[in-house]
Amino acid sequence: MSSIENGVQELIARRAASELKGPSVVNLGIGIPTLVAKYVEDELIHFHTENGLLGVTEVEEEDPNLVNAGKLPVGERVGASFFSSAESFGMIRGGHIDVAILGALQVDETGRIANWAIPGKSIIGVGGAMDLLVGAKKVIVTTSHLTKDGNSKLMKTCTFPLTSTRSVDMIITELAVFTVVNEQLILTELMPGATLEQVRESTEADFVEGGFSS
Amino acid sequence: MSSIENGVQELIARRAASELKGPSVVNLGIGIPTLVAKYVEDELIHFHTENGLLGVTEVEEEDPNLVNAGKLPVGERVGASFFSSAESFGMIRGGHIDVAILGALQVDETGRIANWAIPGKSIIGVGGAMDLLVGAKKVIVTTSHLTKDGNSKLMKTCTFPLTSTRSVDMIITELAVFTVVNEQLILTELMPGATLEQVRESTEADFVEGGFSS
Amino acid sequence: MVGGFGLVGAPLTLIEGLTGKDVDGLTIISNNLGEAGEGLGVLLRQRKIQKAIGSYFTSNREVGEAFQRGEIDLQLLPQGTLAEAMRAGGAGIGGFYTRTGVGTELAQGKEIREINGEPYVFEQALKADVAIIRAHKADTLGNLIYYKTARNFNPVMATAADLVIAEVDEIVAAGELSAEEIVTPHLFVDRLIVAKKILTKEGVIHRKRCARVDCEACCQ
Amino acid sequence: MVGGFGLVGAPLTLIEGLTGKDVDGLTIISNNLGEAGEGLGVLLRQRKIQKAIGSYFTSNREVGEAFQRGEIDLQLLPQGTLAEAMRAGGAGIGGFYTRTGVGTELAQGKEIREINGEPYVFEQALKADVAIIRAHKADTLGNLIYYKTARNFNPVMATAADLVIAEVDEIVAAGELSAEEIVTPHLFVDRLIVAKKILTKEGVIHRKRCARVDCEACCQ
Repeated sequence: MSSIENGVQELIARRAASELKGPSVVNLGIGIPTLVAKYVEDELIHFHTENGLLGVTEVEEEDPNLVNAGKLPVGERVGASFFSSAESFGMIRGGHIDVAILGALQVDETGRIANWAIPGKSIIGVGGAMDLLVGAKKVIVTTSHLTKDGNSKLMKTCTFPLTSTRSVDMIITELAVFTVVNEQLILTELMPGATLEQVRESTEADFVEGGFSS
Repeated sequence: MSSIENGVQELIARRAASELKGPSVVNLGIGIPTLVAKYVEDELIHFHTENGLLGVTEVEEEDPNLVNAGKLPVGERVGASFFSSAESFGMIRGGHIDVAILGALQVDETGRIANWAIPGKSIIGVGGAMDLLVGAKKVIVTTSHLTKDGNSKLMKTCTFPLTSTRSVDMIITELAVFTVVNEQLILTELMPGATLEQVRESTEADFVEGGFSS
Repeated sequence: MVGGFGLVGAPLTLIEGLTGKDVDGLTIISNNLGEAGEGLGVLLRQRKIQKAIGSYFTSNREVGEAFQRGEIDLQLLPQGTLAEAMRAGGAGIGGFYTRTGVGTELAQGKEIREINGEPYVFEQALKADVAIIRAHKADTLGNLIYYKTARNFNPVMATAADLVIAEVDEIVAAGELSAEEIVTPHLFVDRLIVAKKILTKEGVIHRKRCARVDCEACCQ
Repeated sequence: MVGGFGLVGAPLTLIEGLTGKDVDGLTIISNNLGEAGEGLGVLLRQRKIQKAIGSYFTSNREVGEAFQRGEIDLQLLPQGTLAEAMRAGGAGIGGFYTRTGVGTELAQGKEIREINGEPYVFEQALKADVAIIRAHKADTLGNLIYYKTARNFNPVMATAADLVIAEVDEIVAAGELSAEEIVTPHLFVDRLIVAKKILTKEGVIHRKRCARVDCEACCQ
């Protein structure tokens, strides 16, 4: 990964972190979402990972049997607890997770996302994404604004299979922050260095320009 | 309770105990079934109580928070474990209990029982009986042969509401032991002091006289 | 929802608090309604309970009497179905199929479905606005562990209500409960109080001090 | 059923045993099929697996390749639905309704039912003939406790198979595990072995001796 890509990811992760307020329980997906944790200092924010841990923290001493959902080594904070996958998804589906931060391959203009399958490739993995989308009280998507080919990930309609019929609540890219209200994307913020023109050019989806600050 | 009644109950409980072989997990109902435990010496027999304990044993020091399903104080044996009601009934419904020993108000001639409600009285309690009947691999009924009014509890048809459509496997009274095969009662044993005549007179249900010993 | 199997594992202090409150028309989801004049039995006498959902009201004879006088609605479920319905409610399951109760009066009017050749009855999930539960120890984050058979319905109720208030013997520092032994992770728990009314061999008693060595700090 | 989340909490010794056995046409229920050439990935290469039911086969790229060559059937479930289906199987629940997956390709052909105004999809319970699982310690009765996130699917699989074989780091005397901390009560467990193949920071290694002080007694 180039250091520019890296910088973009850290920028997005930092912005997502600032969205979190304690007390809350937050589940972080694989990729950019995982980076969010290091920008959070509020002790009232607890990280949940669906493979069975509430109280994820940065790894101190690597333990092959202490990992997050991305199978990366993590640590456990004071007051953490372990539980089975069945209990963990009971927490997710049952509405006990305040915020899920997820990656996406595509977002449509109603705020629905596709993040688990690509047509033409065998569909062989879904993981916990569908559960998080139906269960988490608030869903934040963190993603690069464009694909590697330079196409907008914020599209009129997803061409990849949807992960859920539920619209997410917020989309954070390196260019902008959108909130989703009544299945409509509202541009609420330009990211540092980004211009409105740039966002308009890079976004296929229709969006409303909210009263945003840049 | 008179000492005769008492003696009858102990007789039935002792006979039921002799039916148990380890390794097995046994759930004991309220009343006569509770008495069964004290006649069991096989350490490979573990008693389960649906309020959340595997490894019930006789009470040593009374603890108000260590009780069986009849809310009577019990003890916990070495290697016991505690769990919630949801987990406990998962064990029962899921087929993890080898034997349930239950009381009955009535048994019909196909071996189905009624033990939770009396017509004309408000139906306000069922407890775990229905779960045990669908879930336990083997169900043994222990009951006095006659009601207090001298009527047979082993009837052609139950007049009280059924607890389950499942036939039990064995019925033990102070007069006889019946096994239930293909929804038919088979008299397999006379209890000490009982005669075939007595059993015939005291049993309204049709039964087959098996090759029994007395 | 109110935890406990009879009085064992019932949040007696919180129930007492409720008896002193000006509330009525309550729907109570609990295995029993306490005993006559004890635990939820007090709320029953106060006629604050409009409806009760449980499995074994027989343990308080006054429930049947109130039911016959038309003072209370009762919904009876097999005990395993009651526990499972709460678990479903807490785990985001809308409903489930169980063989328990099929062919009995308790399945009347309910949907029957054949699965792998066996009949099952459909049961809906149960949720509550508030659960009051009893645990043994809490840490300051709200993680809970239980004591022996006082566990019963408490952990599952902790998952199935919008507001969960736990009454405990002792509140310890975060980290004092092992991460492997915590039964109810803190995300389920909203409020904690220390028990003042407890079940003993001699019956239900009030205690002025709680079980903590530094009791003064927590109980005035 | 085979426990584990990837290789974490997978019963590597038992899986290795299976790779040496003359079996084929296996249906494997497991979150993943290990990694390429590790864990269940070895069974895949041996073409012993006819069908796999899981949620995330992406962690082993050879699964997709085998699928495209038509060598293996795959049934994909959302991870929570997979876990819940096993729990249902173990708890005597025939099937359940979840909102997860509604409106997506994974709900195609499945029954949708409205409950309290929300659409839910029906999912059937999962059971297995055999479950091989990984735990941390067992006592001589077969009670189990787990280690950190190596717990994952293991406790729920322990409930959902006719024969349950657990691979553990250590077997201790009954009574050494606290009655309150046992996660899998012994009634679920049929056989125990001590792990010889374990996951370390350096990858999967064989160890000659197990973790017991009196290792000679248990490992030849």
